[in-house]
This record gives sequence, structure tokens and C-alpha cells, in this order.
Amino acid sequence: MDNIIEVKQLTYSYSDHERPALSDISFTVRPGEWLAIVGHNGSGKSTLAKCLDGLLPFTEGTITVGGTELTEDTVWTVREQIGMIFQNPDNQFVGATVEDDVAFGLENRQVPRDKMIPRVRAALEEVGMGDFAQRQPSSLSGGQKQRVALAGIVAITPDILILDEATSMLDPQGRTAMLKLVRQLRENQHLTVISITHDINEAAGADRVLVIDDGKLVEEASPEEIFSKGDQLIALGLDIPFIAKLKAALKARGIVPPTDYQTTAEMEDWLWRSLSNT
Amino acid sequence: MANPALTDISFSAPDNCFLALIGHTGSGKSTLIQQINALLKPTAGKITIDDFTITPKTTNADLKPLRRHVGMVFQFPESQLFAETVRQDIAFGPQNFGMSETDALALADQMLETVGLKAEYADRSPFELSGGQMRRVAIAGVLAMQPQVLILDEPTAGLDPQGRQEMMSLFGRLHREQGLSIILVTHQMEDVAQYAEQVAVMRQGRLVKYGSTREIFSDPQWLFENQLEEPIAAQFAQGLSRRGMTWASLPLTAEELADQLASRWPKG
Amino acid sequence: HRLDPRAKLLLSFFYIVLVFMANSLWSYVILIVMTLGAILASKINLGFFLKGIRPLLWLIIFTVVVQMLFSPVGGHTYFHWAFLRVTTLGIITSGVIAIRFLLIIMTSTLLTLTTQPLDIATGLASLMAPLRWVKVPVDTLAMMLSIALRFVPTLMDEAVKIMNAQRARGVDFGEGNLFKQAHSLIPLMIPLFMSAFNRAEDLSIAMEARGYQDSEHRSQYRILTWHHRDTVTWLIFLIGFAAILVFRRW
Amino acid sequence: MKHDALKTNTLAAVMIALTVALSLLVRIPIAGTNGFVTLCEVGIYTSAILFGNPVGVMVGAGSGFLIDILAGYPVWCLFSLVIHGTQGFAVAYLTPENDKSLKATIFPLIVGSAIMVVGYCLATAFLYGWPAGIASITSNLFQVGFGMVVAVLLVKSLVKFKPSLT
Repeated sequence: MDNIIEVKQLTYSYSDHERPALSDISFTVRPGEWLAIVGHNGSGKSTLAKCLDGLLPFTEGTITVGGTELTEDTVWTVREQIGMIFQNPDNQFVGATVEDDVAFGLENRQVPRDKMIPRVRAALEEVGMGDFAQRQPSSLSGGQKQRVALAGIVAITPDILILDEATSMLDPQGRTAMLKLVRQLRENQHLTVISITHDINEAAGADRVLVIDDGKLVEEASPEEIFSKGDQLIALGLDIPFIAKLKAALKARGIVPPTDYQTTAEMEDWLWRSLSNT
Repeated sequence: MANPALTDISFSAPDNCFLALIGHTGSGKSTLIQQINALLKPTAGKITIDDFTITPKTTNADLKPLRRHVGMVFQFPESQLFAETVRQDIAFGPQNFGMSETDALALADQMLETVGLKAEYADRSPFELSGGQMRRVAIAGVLAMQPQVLILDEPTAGLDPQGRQEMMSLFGRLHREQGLSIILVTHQMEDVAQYAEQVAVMRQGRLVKYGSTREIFSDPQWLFENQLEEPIAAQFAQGLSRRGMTWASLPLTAEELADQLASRWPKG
Repeated sequence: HRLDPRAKLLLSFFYIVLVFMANSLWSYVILIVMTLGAILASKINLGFFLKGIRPLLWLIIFTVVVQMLFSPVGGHTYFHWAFLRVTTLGIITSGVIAIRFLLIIMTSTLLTLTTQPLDIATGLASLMAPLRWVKVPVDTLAMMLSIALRFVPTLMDEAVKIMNAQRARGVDFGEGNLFKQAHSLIPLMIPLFMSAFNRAEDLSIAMEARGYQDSEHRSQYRILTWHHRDTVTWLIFLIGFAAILVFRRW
Repeated sequence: MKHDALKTNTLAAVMIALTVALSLLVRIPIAGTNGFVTLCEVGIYTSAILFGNPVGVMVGAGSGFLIDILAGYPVWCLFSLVIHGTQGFAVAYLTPENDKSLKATIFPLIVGSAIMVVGYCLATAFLYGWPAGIASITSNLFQVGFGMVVAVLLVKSLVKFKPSLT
């Protein structure tokens, strides 16, 4: 099957900065894939996400989404296929109540009211917010607001979901719940997911990880390959996984652990074997 | 109010403590720390911090010295920046507490260094800095009041991992080297395991458990029942326990775990 | 009181005109009866209405006394000193003013207690719909009012948060003279404005990402329905209006 | 461009919300009277000076309208919509686009303030007779005076960081 997103030599500069925020970025995304984009704050990864949705007018390079090249004329066609969730739950909640907010995207697409009502209800049920339809945003937690944002996307049935640090302002419970929900939606709606994140659990769930540094694409690999980098990870904007920390701590004590990537279970096995091998 | 936000909370923390306050969103952590800074006054009960006492009858005039003594770093503290330059913003707090402008500005430069920002930032506008830098400036502004107790409400929220690590090691240093008492509100159990000496667990406006970090984390069953995560090192160690390994004490960090593993590592 | 907000808005506007038009004893009797009728229909405790009056009491007394003392000559003069006089006409005028105050406050309270602000805003937008023909972007304005209402609590929370942060840095809000207070507000207001600018920016990006192009080409999820009870209420008011016209002294 | 219209509208909406939030939250009593000063003017003047029209007129009209509805004076809301709308429009219209200094803004601010004071005086007199109208003048003078001082201080700091709408 063809790639759902193709980015070629994308370069973008903010008008008030000298250096480009993104330079010469090329990559592709397969339909149904979960792609994580990581990088430290200010690396340009959020700029990249906004470019994909035609929210920033890039001048160099091409972006093709679902076979349509993104231009000023096609931007609305491209946006039809993409649902996007941003970092701050408060600043993307438009509706006066939960149901109004879910309906917002449908209203923009001029869906008739009698078709909207069941779709809003179904979308809220899908994200487990069915009982909150009449609630006002000020009575919701950050995690609940992000779930409403997800419902707003479910309602418009896009092919692609972009999470722009969507979990970074949530507490651990909110974050876990949101990730679980995204996984479930991806299954049910056959979504392609692009998640821009610092969260190691979020990156671990991806099929592939892109690393952006200083506006450049510096690495493209599987999560396992990325996680095997140990100490360098922190410079890339990701936490060091516990196993890598443990290996480093053991090495400092003169114990040499295996160098290739290991899951928690593999590491446990190795330790147990080494210790009982007396 | 029908339901008190906090009910019947009693604890005492030693001098020079590093106390972590944990619990779910809405458990009353934020309300409790605002009591300690007297931004909220208790409806009943008493809070004593060094020589200061807060009761329901304490007046605002009595509170000002206390607010200098107990510095408060709110969540996303960069949203409190307002002055024209970084230096002026850091000097704002001390001047409100009666320090002369010259002294306050000199102190500001010193604090800028403490939080790890280059001196050249002093004359810039705080709004020209990156989010992480703005947060350091805000923290410098609180440190400039030279508090003895520092309250931190999720100080690493929204930072990237590198920023989080640097921020936490700054607090660790302030605690160790300058003897600052720290009260840290956090959801990050790894930070609790690595830095905190005491832990207070809040739930529905009540203090449900208070003890040393080791005591709190030594009861996995209780943590699970209260929907609190264990530090990953402890989880990992328990995986080995299930295979029959025993621990002198349950390791809470990768370093502690490595120590115990190394001590029994087969020689040769 | 589950009337359509449009009916309520129109009625209260109409009501002001009525209060202004009424100038005879009978017309006031009718107005008072209508107001009390509306209050009874709302089934709201009278105590709420008294609470609404209290803060304005001082202004009412001031107005009534001044009106009484400075009124033009007319009828019997009870008291006269320099240019101050209390006359029959003066007493009547000030009585009328006092009643106007009470009526308007009661109606205001009634409207506030029975209607959600969002409904009032939606109602207003819907009433302005004919202005579309003269190119007023009614739908855009309605959308903005709704967004503004949505952000009021968010910004209030944020204001309280920043205020606390600055209090912790030793700012005393609410102390000193007006100029001092103006000064102490700066550390609150600058961060609030900066944050509002950022929110506006984020919001416009989020709205665009969700397919918002302009307010004219959208369908509506939230709609208002005009019921029979709205018509009935209107009829009652129209009868009252006619009666006031009849009893008005020309 | 469409994009800019959306930016302008969201900015106006958020500034309305800010003005309303401040007016409901902060009420500074005027010593010696029963009245108090709200921060409504601060929001309107600052937005009008920084962003010109249409933001100025929208923030004036929108916040005037919503404050009355939320604070419990709905009967006043249409008067306020017109009076504060005109006030915001005047300040925005009279402020030069490239000069937000005190010198350039003081005249627009005085005109805007005069509109507000006279407007409310007339509206109050219309509803409650002329003594009430005159009584409104003192407290409204405090209100606009306070609003002007704070707005001037704010504009000085914010002018460098305001989002550009073009």
C-alpha cells in the first residue's frame, strides 16, 4: 500500500528567527503505522506537526497526505484527513459544554444537526465521557478535557491522528488513560498515529521513532534501537529507560551487562542466571 | 463550604527535611501547601513553622515575614514573570520584603547563577526566553527572598527529560549544600525515591500516611490499594524476589539496586 | 421559567420601554402586577430579590431624596428653604423613581436567576440575525461571545493563581490608596495579558486544525426553540402594554 | 486573509473573557463612598490601544454586555454594549497605529472616558431620573481614571510582546 504521508525536503523558518526551525526533513508514514517523533524542547518537532496539518506556511519542500499534495488550495482537503490534539487542554476546548465541543468539528463540516446528535453521542461513549455531555469545561480535569478532544476527533473520523505533546500536561493517571484510549481508537478506527512526545512509554508503543534535533532529522529507528542508546537519550529529549540506568550503574560497579537492547524480563533473566550461577 | 478541603491533618517534619507530598489530583496537596505558606488560613487547627504560628486568627500583617521565610514555587511558575528584565523580576520579591534596590539587584545576579543561567540573561526580557529558562528565572525569584523552607508544586511539569533532571538536581543541591528544607509536591515516584527523605500521602483531603521514604515504599500492597505507583527499581527488585531473591532492604533506585546486586555478585 | 432566551431578552428590553412609558397611577399598578406575576411564575424565593436590592439601597435613597428636594414647583408645597422645596409633585416623582428602581432590579434578578449567560448570548445573536442582510457578521459575533464565556472561568482561575504567586512574593493586593493599588496590579495584569495572548494564539491554531473556516458556513448543534409558552407570555405582555398606553396621560 | 481574521477574532474573544474575568474578580472600593472601581476599563483600553479596531470595539461591546449579564444587571446589558462599544471604538480609532506612547494615547483615553461617563449618566438619567444620573458621574470618574492609569502602565510593558495581527 502507498504511504499515507510523504514529506520531502521540508524546510520552515519563522519570520523572526534567523535559523530555520526545520531544515531539509524527509520521511514517510505507512497507513496504520504509529510513528513517534521525539526531540528536546525547542527542537522543532511541534513545528513539524503544524506543517503536516497546513497550519504553518512552509515554503520549501513538499508534503503529501493521502495522495494529495499540500498547497494553499488543498489545505482543507488535507485537514479533513487529520485530527490533531495539542498540548494545553484548556486552549483547544472551544465549546461551551462537552457536547458542544465535540460538535464543533462537525459544525465546521456543515453536518446537518440530526446527523450530528448521534455522532456526538457515539464519540463521547467511545472515549468514556458519555455521562459528561452537559458539563462545562471548567468542571473537568485536564485528562478529561483531552478525552473530549479525542471525542471531537472520533466524531469527524479522520485517517490520521497527530498528538502534539498531548499528554505532557497530564498527571500519570491521565496520561496512562489517554494512551490506552489512543491505542484502542487506533484499533477500532484504523488510525495512523503520529505522536510527538517526551514520554518514554508513549515512544515505546510506537512502530518507529524519528528523532529531531535542532530542526534536523537526525535518526530514524525502531524504539528498541533508540532505547539502546542509554545515556545519549536524554540529549535527544527522552528519559533513560530504567534498564539502561541499571546497566550503567552495574558497569560503574565493575559488572559488565550485555550491550544489546533488553526488555525488563530479559534483564531479569540475565541477572537471575548470573547470580544463581555460583 | 459543605465539605472541608482538608480534614484533620497532623504531622511534623524535622528541620532541614526533604518532604515529598504525593497523592492524586484533587487529593488536597495544593490546598495543604497553600496553608503552609498561609495563602489560605486554616478554619481550625494550628501550623507552626520555626518561630511562626498560623491559626485561624492570624492577621495578614503577621503573615508577611512568614511568606519570606517559606518560599513558594507554584505550578508553571513562569506565568508569574512580569518585569522588564530578568534581573528586575528576580529582585522583585526581596524588594517587597524591604531589601534595598541595589542589594536586591546584586542578589538577583547571584541567584541567576544559582539556577544555572548565564549572566548575560540578566538584562533580557523574561518573555524572550524559552519556557525552561523562564521557569529558572521564576525559581530564582523565589530563592532571592532567601527562604528557609522551599515549597515546590510539581516543579518539573511540562519540561523535557533533560530539563527535569537538571531542575531536580538543582533542588537536591540546594537542600544538601544550603540546608534548605524542601516540600515537594509531585507525581514522579522516581524523584520521590531519589530525593525525598520523608513522604506524606494525601487522599481526599486527609493525610493517610506519613513516614520515611523507605517506610512508604516498603508496602507494595498498600501502594497498590491506594493506586500509587512504585518506583521502577522496586518493581524490578520484586520481580527478582518472586524468583527467590531476598533483599537487605527493598531498593528504590537503580543505584541502590546495583549496590545490592554487586555485593552478592559471584567473584571472578 | 423555561422560556426561550430570545423571548426573555426581548421582553426585558420591552420592559424598559414600558417602565419609561408608564406615567400614571394605573399604568404602574399594571406594571407591578405584571412583574409580581412573572416572579410568582418563576417560583423563586422573594429573599433573592431583596438581596438584589440591598447593594443599591444607598443610590435609591440618594436619588429619591434629591428628586424630592429639587423637584419643580407643583401642587402643595410642604417645606421650602432657599431653593429646596418638598412639593406634592416632588413626592410623587420620587415615589415613581423608587418604584422604577425596584421594578428594574427585580426584573434583572429574575432574568439572571432563570437564564444561563450562554443562552442570553445565543438569544442575542439569534435576535440580531436580520442584521446579516446589512453585512454584520452575526454568526462570528455569536461564536466570539460563546468563546469569551467559555474562557471567563479559565482566566479567573488563572488570575487567582497569579495573584497567589505574587502574594507569596510579598505583594499586598487591596491595600493602600487607589494609585498604590493600580501599581500593585501590574505584576498581576502583565502575566495575565501575556497568557491571554498565548491562549488566543493556541486557540486560533486549534480551531483551524478542527476545520473552522468562518462562522457563516457552519451547521448548528445548539439551537433555540420557540414554544407556545413563549407566545402566551408575549400575549400577556402585549395586553399589559396596551393597557399602559390606555392609562397613559398624554 | 482568512487566517488573520480568525486570529483577530480569537484574540478579541479572549480579551473579552479577560476583561470580564477581571471585572468580576477584582473590585476595589473607593474610600468614603459605597461605590467601587472595576477593571473593565483596563481591559478595554489596553486592548483598544494595543490592537486598534476591530478588536477595540469588540472588546468594549462584548465585555460591557457580558459583565452586566454575569454580574446580575441584565437590564443594563444593551446600554453597556453601546456605551462600552463606542468607548472601545473611540480609543482604538484615535490611537495611532505606530505610536503607543503616553503622549499619543492620552487624548484617545480622555475621549473614551468622557464617552463612558456621559453615556452612563444619560442612561441612568433615562431609567431613574437625573439625580441618579448625576450621582453616577463621581464613581464613573474614579473608574475611568483608574482604568487609564493601569492601562497606560500595561501598554508600556506589553507593546513589545503583543501578537501581530497582520
